[in-house]
Amino acid sequence: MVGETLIPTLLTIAWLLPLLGFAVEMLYGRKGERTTTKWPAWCAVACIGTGFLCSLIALLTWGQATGWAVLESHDLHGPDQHHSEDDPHHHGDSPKHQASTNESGWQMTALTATENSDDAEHVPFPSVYSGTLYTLGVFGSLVVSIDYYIDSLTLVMFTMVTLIATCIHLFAMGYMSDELTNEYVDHFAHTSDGKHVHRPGRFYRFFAYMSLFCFSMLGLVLAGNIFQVFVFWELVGICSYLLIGFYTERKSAGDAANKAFIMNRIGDFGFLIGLMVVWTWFGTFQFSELFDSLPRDATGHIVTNDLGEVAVSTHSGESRSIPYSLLVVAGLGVFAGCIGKSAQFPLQTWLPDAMEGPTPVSALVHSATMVAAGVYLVGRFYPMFVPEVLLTIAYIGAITLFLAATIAVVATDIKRVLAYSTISQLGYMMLGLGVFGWAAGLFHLITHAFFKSLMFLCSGSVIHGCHHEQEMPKMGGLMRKMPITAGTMLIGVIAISGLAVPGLIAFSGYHSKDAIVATALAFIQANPAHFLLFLLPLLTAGITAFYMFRLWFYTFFGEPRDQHIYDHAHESPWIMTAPLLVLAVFAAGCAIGGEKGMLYMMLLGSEPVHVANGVPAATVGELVLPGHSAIHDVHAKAGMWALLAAISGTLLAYVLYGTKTVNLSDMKRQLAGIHQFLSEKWYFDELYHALFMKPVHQVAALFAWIDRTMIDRVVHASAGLMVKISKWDRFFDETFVDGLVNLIARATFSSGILLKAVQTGRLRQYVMFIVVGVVALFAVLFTTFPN
Amino acid sequence: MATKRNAIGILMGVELVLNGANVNLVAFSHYTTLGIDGQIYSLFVIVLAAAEAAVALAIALNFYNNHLTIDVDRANRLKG
Amino acid sequence: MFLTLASQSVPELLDYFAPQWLQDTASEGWQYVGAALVHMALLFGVFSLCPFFLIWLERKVAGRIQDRLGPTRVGGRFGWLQSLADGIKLIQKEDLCPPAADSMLFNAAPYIVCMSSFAAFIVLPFSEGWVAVAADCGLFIMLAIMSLEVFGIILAGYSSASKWSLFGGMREAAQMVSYEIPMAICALIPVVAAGSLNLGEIGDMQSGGIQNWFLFHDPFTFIAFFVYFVVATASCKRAPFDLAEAESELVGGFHTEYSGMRWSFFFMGEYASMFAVCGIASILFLGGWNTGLQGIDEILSTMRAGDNAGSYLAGVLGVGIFAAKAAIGVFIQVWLRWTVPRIRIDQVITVCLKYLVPISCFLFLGAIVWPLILHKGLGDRTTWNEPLGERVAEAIEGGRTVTTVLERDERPGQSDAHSPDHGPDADSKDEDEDSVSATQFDHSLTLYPAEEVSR
Amino acid sequence: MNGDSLFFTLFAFMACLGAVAVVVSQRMVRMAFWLIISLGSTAALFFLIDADFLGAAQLLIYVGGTLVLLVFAVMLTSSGPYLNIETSPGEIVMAAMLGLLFLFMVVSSQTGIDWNGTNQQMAAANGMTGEISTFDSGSEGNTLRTIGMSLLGLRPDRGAAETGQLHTGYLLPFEIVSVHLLVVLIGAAYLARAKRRRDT
Repeated sequence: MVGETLIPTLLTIAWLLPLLGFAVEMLYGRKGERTTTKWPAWCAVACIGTGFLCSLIALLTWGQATGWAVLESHDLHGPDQHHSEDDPHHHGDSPKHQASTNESGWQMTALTATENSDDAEHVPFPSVYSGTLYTLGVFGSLVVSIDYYIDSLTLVMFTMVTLIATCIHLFAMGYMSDELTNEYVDHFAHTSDGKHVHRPGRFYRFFAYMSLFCFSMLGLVLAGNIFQVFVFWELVGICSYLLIGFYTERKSAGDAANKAFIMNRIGDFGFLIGLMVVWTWFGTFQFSELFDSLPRDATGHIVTNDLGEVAVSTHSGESRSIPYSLLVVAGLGVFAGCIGKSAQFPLQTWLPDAMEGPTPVSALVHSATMVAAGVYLVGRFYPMFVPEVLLTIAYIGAITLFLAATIAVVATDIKRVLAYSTISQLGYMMLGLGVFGWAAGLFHLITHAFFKSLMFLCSGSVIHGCHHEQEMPKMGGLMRKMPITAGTMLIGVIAISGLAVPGLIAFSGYHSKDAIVATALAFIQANPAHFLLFLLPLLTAGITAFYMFRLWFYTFFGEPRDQHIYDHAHESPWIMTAPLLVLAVFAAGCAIGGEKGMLYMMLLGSEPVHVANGVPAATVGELVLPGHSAIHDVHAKAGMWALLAAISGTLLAYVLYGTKTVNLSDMKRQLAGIHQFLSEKWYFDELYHALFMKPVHQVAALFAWIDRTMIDRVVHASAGLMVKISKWDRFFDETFVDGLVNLIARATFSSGILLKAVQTGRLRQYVMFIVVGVVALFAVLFTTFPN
Repeated sequence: MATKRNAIGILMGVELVLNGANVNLVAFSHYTTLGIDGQIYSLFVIVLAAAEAAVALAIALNFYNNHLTIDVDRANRLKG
Repeated sequence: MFLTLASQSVPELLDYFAPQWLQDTASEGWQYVGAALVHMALLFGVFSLCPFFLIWLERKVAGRIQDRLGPTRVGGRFGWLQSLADGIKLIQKEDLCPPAADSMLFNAAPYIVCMSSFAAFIVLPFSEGWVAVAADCGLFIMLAIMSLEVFGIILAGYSSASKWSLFGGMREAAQMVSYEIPMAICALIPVVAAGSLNLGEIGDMQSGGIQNWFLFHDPFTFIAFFVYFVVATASCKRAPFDLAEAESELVGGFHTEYSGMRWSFFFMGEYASMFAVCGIASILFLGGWNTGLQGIDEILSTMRAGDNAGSYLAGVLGVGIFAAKAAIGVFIQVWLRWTVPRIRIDQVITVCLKYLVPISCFLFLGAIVWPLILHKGLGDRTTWNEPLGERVAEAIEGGRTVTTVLERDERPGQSDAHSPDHGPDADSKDEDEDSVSATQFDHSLTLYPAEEVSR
Repeated sequence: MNGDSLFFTLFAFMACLGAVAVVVSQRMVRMAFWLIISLGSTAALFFLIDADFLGAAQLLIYVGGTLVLLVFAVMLTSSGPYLNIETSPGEIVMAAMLGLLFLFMVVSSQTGIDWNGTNQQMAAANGMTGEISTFDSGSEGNTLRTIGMSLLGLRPDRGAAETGQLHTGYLLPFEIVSVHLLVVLIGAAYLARAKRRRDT
């Protein structure tokens, strides 16, 4: 099969090219010279662009190799599935079905033939390629290797990441062009005497970091084992650290970088715990082995024995019983990492601060790479999550999406609005994943990546055009000055708001958000106790539309608020607008067809088997997880609700910001409490300050006091004692020890003087000594052993 | 070796001694079951003697450069 | 090996030359002495003529090159007895020794030079099988013996107690020690191609046409021949490398203080070694005693195989061809001497160490790699598996290596009496027995025969 | 007395004579001359004993190489003509006595050992019936190829034909010696390079 070798090869090339680019860009050229050349940028673009081409070819090859079975099999999916769900006999009695579900709980074989339509129905993922690229080391039974695990999700992610990254790279070439100098003046950083910081441009360094970032993200997506994911996870973290803190001279940038890094560490600590549990109990890191090992019955429940333990057979053939609680711990641990990376409640505070980096970085971090990594991992690790964990994920997502959306309503910095919207949308994804909408969550991940990168680039274009002004209240009416930016931004805004004319025209955000809301509705219908999981996203759909249109109206609509800025604003050069157009096309059209569309079907092709049918309530969890059919039932209803919410939010925004019928400052005064509460981001930073930092400071002060007063005193006292002891010791040394040594030395010396006489310095005598010695030796020999 | 004060003379003595050993090696190997082992040993001895001669001559030249003589009795700085 | 001379050639010679009473009465040892003396006399007689001819040749050639006639008077039109006349004159001259000289070394030096040049002919084959000692490492022995010559020259230069001589000796030492390296390496290149150091075998391999000459064996031997010729010229201290003599600077160089017969010994040695190196060149590269014409070579080898006057005639022809080739080489050396100006000593050393040594090393490596490349590239039988491979296999089997000596032994004409015993029963002979005949000589020299040990 | 013993006597005598003359002679170049006589005679002894390759090597390396080097060094280091550094007579007497003592020791060990018995023991230990040399170089012509193959790691003289098994040869020592030679020559070249003479 051509795909078996070609696809991993192509993806490996696409993955490694940015690393090569990183090396070349870092090492390129002489000092002085490399700050002023665009060469590194072209190099980076070439690397990631080639990567995109490779990914695209791999995707097409994959489709060719599987005969696009994904798309076809899922065409039957909805109604057929529905039918089989309705008929429990058919479902339960089909031995074939059971066998295929049990054996191939998450099919790992290189290729599963899908010629049999019966199989195709139940095994919706036609092919998975997994294998090992390179074994790094074997420590006992622990094998650390670079693996790949390629299914349709991987391919879609690869294509999406490389495409967006290519656009962002191109955009950044325009955006970062003012770094192309030996004397860059940073207006936001000041030296101690109050002057602006002058430094050589860091154009090449920016692109080197970007390349490394892409390499890390692609490695994470390609990774075939959880340990490798962790490694690239951390690499992504360090790259984001480097890029957020790109303007190192600015204190705010440094702080933001530190914050992002530290927040991520908190999450990664949980991740490590999860890793330990996985390694200790499953004995392997490989996805292909891990997903096999968890037994599920026909209904999708994890099989437990009487003691509540899960019997698994590890890859080495050993059978083990894992306490169910440990599965929860493992799942929560890994999810903790995702919380950190995807900026979920309660670790969401780093993300808005990460706006300190250059805007292309924000675009990359917020759409395709860093934050997507968390969602991607949840999706990838999905078969290992037990219902309790999923519920946690859903609640965390719900809280996050609501929280962030409310903050976004009052934010005035254009990038911050987008940042909060990112958090909010990530919350949507997590929620979708948590309520058993595997494909819905990842669908939203992909569509969000497109329109969010589009919007960030648009905002970057605005900032670039307005000479690094980011405050929305100073903008307005820019539509006339930068029509392309405004238009593409509007597409992004419509997409994220989920506005559509159902059945006629719908941008990508509408479809994905619809899917999530529908899943949530199906979920609360099955579990009415968790009604918040539907209400919050529905409400937030309205809020989202509100604050997004608020942003657009603020920025592009109406009359200019700051004439000075308006006068100097200009449309960005083609190298920045071209990516906008490309991304706008994708933001609008990538989800064409909705749940019958190609993208969704591709994603569905990688869905874990037990998801499709849903999981009925069991004795343990008492949680019903809706299957596709249940979701399908409520889809239309949920879609209407969501569309209504979005339209109302849009109208509200138009009324408040598009027309001048409402005095905004009055409103602000009237709602001062809420406004204050929201614009202080629900006081999370203060809360963390009070909860963590202050106690630490106080404890530290206490310890410092203990140090100074008690320990130092003891140390001083012992020092004095030591001085006394050593004085005595010196006396002992000088008299007894030295005396002995000197005695030996004198004896050696005098014997040396005696022996010196033999060393005459005459070679001939030495020769004679040798002869005498030999003769004497032989004499002894002869007398001792006569014959 | 024992009668020469000239460094090169000593070297010649060394060569003679090695040569005597070679004769013994070859002769004994020829008249016993050793085959050609003796010849190979003496081949090694010859080669090593050549190497030794090269180094020794270099040392002698150095010595001459430093002391303007080649009398080894003058090389007594390390005398006890 | 030394006594192969005695065991192979001497008995024949004894048959021819020694009076019957000597064969009857003298003990074996004295017979050998006698044979050796006869050999020495013959050798010296023959090879004294060689320098005589060559000196005459040089003078004639020099004269022609300089648009003169050269010697014309002694011995007819071409002055071909000029050398003899010179020789008579030199023998008559007084043998002088400077008072400050180290007389012993001064007297001994010419003999060393002369002896080493002439002794080299022991292992030089003149035609197939026409060799005093057909040693397996003939080329090696030859180079070794010829390397002694330099010592005589150094001694001559040093013991003369003259600064000219000393300069000459020093230069000679420096030059010879350097040039021996490329010379040996270049001589080894055809050896690599042949897989043997035996000059007779090397010569035999080149029979059957000019394409078989090692000169045309591969590109490396082709270049190596010219390098060898240059180096050989230098090692004979011929112009343009005659720094040791350098008449215009050093009067006469190392032989400034010499006169008479001792002086002429140097020149006999020089011409003999010229002939010797050119002989080596002709054997190693130019087919030795083979004509280079395929048909004639085949006829000659058929003639050699027989045991009659024809084989003898073929041998004589071979000698003629060989001598002609060597003489052409000498002629070219003479030609060079009168054409090319002398170069400085530093240039001489530079040419050797900076150019010739690296070139010859490269050629050597190339000659080694070449058959491998051919073998890999063509997959054909090449020199790699043809001569060398077969011989190695044979030797591992413990079989006797085929040498010309043994081949000649088995010729029916030379009866069993002449050949040593190879069989295992040879071990049973007791050395002390007086009955060992002069022609039956046991080379195994076993001290402890089988019966004695088992007793 | 046959030819072998005749020539052996001749060359052995010359070798001893040369050696004694080296010791007795005080002039360096004469010493070198006598050394040539001695070493050349030894080479002839090697030829006599069918070690022709060894003899040629002896001639080429010792006489053609080492001794020329020696004389070269003599010329480079002599501060006057016919350099002569006398040794005190007492030392000569001492050395002579020691030399005689050494000679006595060698001779006594030579006469004191039962060669015949030793050889039989060796033969027995090697599992041989009393055949002295399995490789009969005299009848097989030459030692060149055997030595060469031994240096390459094969031992055709050790009955490879009978057992079909190759004995280990001298490849490793050969390599070691080669590297050693290279190192030594580089070192010697470094030591002997032209330096500015220190003014003392």
